[in-house]
Amino acid sequence: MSRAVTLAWVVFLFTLPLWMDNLYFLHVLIMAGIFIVAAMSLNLLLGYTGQLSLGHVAFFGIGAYVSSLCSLGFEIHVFDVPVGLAPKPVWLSMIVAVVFAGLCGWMIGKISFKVRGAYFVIVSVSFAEVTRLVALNWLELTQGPMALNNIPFLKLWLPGIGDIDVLGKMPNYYLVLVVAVVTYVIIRRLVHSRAGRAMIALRENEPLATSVGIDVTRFLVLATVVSAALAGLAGAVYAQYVRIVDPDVFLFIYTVTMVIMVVTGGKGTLAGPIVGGLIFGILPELLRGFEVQPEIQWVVYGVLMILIVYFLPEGIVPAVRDGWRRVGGRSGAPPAQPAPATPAGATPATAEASP
Amino acid sequence: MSTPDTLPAPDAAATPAPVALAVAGLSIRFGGLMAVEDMTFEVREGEVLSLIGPNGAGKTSAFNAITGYIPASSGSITYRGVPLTGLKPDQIAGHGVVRTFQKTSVFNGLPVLDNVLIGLHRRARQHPLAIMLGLPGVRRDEARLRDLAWEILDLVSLRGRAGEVAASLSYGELRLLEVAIALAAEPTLLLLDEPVSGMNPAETGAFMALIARIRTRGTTILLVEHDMKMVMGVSDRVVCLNQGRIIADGPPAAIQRDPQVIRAYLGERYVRARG
Amino acid sequence: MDQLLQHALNAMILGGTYALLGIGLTLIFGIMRVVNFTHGELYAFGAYMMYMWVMLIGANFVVSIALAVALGVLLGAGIEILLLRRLRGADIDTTMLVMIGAWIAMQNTEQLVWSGVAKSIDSPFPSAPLVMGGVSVSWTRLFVFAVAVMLIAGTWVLIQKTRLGKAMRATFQDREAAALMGVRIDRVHTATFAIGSGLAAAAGALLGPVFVVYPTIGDLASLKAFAIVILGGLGSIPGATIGGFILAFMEELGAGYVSSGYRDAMGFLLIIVILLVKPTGLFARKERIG
Amino acid sequence: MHTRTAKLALALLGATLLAGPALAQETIKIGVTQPLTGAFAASGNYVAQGARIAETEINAAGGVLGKKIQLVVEDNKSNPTEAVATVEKLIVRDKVPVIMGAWSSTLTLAVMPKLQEYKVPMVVETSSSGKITTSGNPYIFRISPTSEMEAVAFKPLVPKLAIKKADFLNTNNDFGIGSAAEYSKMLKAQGVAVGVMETMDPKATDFSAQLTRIKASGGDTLFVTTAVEQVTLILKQAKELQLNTRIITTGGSNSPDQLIAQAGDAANGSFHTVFFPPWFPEVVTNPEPAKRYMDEWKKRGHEPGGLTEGFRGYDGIYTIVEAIKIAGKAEPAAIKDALWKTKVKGIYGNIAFIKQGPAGSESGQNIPSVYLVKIDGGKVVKSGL
Repeated sequence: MSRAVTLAWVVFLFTLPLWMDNLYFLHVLIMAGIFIVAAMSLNLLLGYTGQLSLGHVAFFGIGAYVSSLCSLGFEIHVFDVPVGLAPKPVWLSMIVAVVFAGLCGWMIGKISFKVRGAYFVIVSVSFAEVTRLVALNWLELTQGPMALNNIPFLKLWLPGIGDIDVLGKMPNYYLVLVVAVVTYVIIRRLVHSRAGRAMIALRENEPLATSVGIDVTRFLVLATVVSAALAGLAGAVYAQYVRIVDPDVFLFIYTVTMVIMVVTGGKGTLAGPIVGGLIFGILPELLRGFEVQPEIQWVVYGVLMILIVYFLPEGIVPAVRDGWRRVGGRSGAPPAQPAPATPAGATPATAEASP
Repeated sequence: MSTPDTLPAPDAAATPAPVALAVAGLSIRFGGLMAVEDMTFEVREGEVLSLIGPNGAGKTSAFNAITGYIPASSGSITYRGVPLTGLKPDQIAGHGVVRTFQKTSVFNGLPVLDNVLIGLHRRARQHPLAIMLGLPGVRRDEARLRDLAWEILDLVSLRGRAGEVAASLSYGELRLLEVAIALAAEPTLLLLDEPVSGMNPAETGAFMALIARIRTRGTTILLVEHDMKMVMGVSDRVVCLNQGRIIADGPPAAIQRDPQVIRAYLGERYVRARG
Repeated sequence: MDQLLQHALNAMILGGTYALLGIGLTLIFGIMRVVNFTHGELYAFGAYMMYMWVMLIGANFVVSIALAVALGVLLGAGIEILLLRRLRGADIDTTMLVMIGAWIAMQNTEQLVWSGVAKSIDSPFPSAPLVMGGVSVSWTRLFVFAVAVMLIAGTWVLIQKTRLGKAMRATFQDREAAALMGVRIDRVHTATFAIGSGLAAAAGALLGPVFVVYPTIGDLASLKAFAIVILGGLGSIPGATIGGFILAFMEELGAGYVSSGYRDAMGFLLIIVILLVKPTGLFARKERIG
Repeated sequence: MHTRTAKLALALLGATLLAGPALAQETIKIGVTQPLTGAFAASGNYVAQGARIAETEINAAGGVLGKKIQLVVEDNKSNPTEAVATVEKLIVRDKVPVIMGAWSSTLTLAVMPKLQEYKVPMVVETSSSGKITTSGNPYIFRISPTSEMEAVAFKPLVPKLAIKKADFLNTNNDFGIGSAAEYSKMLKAQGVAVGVMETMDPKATDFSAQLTRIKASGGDTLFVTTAVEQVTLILKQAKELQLNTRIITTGGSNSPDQLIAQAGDAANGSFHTVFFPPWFPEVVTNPEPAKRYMDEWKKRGHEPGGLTEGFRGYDGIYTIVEAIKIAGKAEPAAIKDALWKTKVKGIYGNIAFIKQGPAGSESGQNIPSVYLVKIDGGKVVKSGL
């Protein structure tokens, strides 16, 4: 049953551009899809390991910049010695971007898990801000506020189809869809494995986790690396789609957008970021019909976020699932995935405090 | 039931087995407070050794130092010839030394089966890249782990609750689950910190039977416990601590008769436990 | 030499307001363990209130500052009672998410009310600066510095000498023990958040006339306040004060002699380095507040 | 994915699809992308206000091709990526056949590839970077002057002002860097020494470090290129630091009235290049539209300081509507061709486009007038040069 619906859902998504001629809506879906990939990657850290990383946009932006710079080529001067890179094919640039973002994740993970809690949050925010300021000020490399423009688009060769220019809405839609499915599968596999269980264990009860031989740092770093690499992938896809990147891609507000998507949908659930991403990716377009100013939209988001923490602390997905189980849709069967009954770190005190 | 352990279960602790864990001159200081002072004892392969002593005697501190949760101020801790001092808890677990906690500690939000699967961490053979690529070896390994998990749940009689969220278990069941998680980590030395405190007599009885089953697997057990019926019932040897120092060391029968132990600690409590 | 002196003077004056921001946040963070993302919005709120009173209503400059601070205190108390009280005892992530929500809502409300166009606030002081040899400083900035120093001193006295301050210090040390001793934790928390917010609003009200006011000024203010708190150590008022000045000096000298573009990066680099080298901050005495 | 989740998401998607496109309208839509928020918000809003005045006037006069025009104004938030998004929206969602925008050079440069992708022409009302019309984008028609034109127009004033050593302070974007490059080139050719060239982030508000260095450089003239928000702060902070050099702002987005209002006597003695001097409208080529625009601006209660900026939007819309009239239909290709033939008696002067850039894919460039004014005693006066 569940499998059939998933299949129908996938078929629906894959055939959508064939019968949907509203290009703008496709554009909205592409952007939502890119953010969903980023949100899924954040969920690995935020939802599964329970580390509130508020610098996640740094990896997204690094992915976008590295991929753009590789595909555009650049020349910089290190102590007056020119160092340059000739333009590389976009597919290669995107791979470089993923690897580079992963490396940054490894580095940040290695150094920043020395501190936890509030301090970790602040380190992660600071890291994102530093990357933004570098992108803003290293004019020679990044063009600063002038942005990297005219970023080449992806050219692919597919068996049976031949060469494809990933330009315009339809090819990009499929690119994003494939990337999203791949991301989903990778995270799903990870979560249902030894590594994912170790991450969840750290979130649920760190002393107990270490007592059975789980190496805290190793799995936090692993989560950060995978999460950063996937966010970098989202950034690279983003760059080749919008074909312009400027330092504002590192703005804190984008991290917040991802966090809202994850928290609303349900952190630590596989479907949470997708549901959250669809809601917050498409909602603005629905609200547009009512001539709502963007500021009001954001005020609504902010209030919504507070309300969700109070009344739906687990997010929509677990709430819907529990509601379903309660009315008897399913009884007895354990959840197919190790989804937490409480959000990361939520102590019973939270539940008591919620009205 | 197959166990990977090769050591035979000792029949009565009469035959001297080789030393498994050696604690020598262990001292633990918190600021100005001496929690443990110059503690020396040994645990032999395959035996059940109980640490007893009044509250604040330093039992849990010793536990924490052995398993790497707090640093020892001085002294040495050696397991099967490997010095454990300075190692992190997960590394110590890697040497087969696994503990439970005094305050009930499970993965509350997760199903019982998943709790045990997490405990099986050390037995899993899955490389991160293989996981993400979805290699068949990972799937086979997962199936193997699930079989192991069911086996352990059978051992602690929690098979029927496998799908329940841990938080919904009864107190006695939670304490069994804790042991199941620890057992999953394949200990050769299992440290149990007051496992039956708060249990009713029937639950305690069941737990004593469980310990008997565990030791047939060849697992050495170091027990901290207040319940004297349990201590006297399952231990091969008892070490009594008072104010951070060892005041007696011997088989249960001898400890029961030791005047120092009776005076310092045991007398009144033991009488009550019997009554 | 004049150039260095001028940079140093600029840093001194900026440092005073940074210290205000930092002290406000260190109290909240230290006593309540709330990572307060609305801190910068209170800074912006103070600046906009200043704009409203001075430019729209035409109130006296000094009175306007007092009004802006008072309104900041009220708003802070309101946020605490409305949003945080019911989350008492919740973990740090939960309160942080609520504060992020509040931050977004507040910033966009500001944008809605005041539009995205930057506002400037007139100062009543003569625009001719005070010249001392090769260096000069405007009267407005001198005034700002003086008020900042007064507010810092006032906060110090409040924490050290009053009953409320004693209760705050007790709560910082050990919340349970303080509650057992009869300290009303709810009140302490409300007061702490209100005072911290008032100080942030004061910083905004003081710097508003020096720079310009626009809806997102709070973002950098928040982040800089975090840098100062980490620099000075949790809950330490002298630490936050010194931290504020250190940050200002680093920014000013970095901008003057390295590159003005990386001015704002100084704080973040500082955070990262300090947390890696000495996570408790430079001046932390974990056991006490004050 | 879970069944419920999937259903929920499907329902959401369905709802969005049903929301559907708006009904076809009997108006001709003209897209406008301007920075209504962010670093350039003041200028962007003025341009949009000027455009609205033109919209009202044109519709009052019966519109064009028998239809009313309708401006679709999108906020590009002073950010290049957002600017691209607004153009995407305007073309794909609102199906506008022509666009006016995007104020800052960086924003304009950012959207140019999109224009080429969708083959939609854009009238550029403010941007000054030379790159815009020389990069071979045939969909660009610029009515504002380039930095180079401005620098050339300024050349005769160099000896009159007796500039010996000049310093620069400009935003680190295409507008600022382009302007500083053109002016310094021109000045060097005139034998003027160039001291320090300082840059700033378009969002920065504290320039004490840069100004302290400029003071140490000891030039007699400081050329400042940025939008009015930063100019205000720079004038104030320069005064605080006793920086006594002559300050000249370039780029025409300096709104001298606003400077007087917000910087007070710190603005006295500064020079400003503007492309429309509302203080002496009699000097412009076409005083009639200038007067009409100024009257309406006043009537609507807009900021007087915005007059030097708002006319750009006013002229831009008139230029577009004239092109639509010549094209005879509101279609991108026809409008693009018509723009080459368009002649408008505007406030910028007699607007017409000459070809710039690589042969075969030239962009259109207008040649407007440049004025230099001075603020003296709290009033804007002719520079007297």
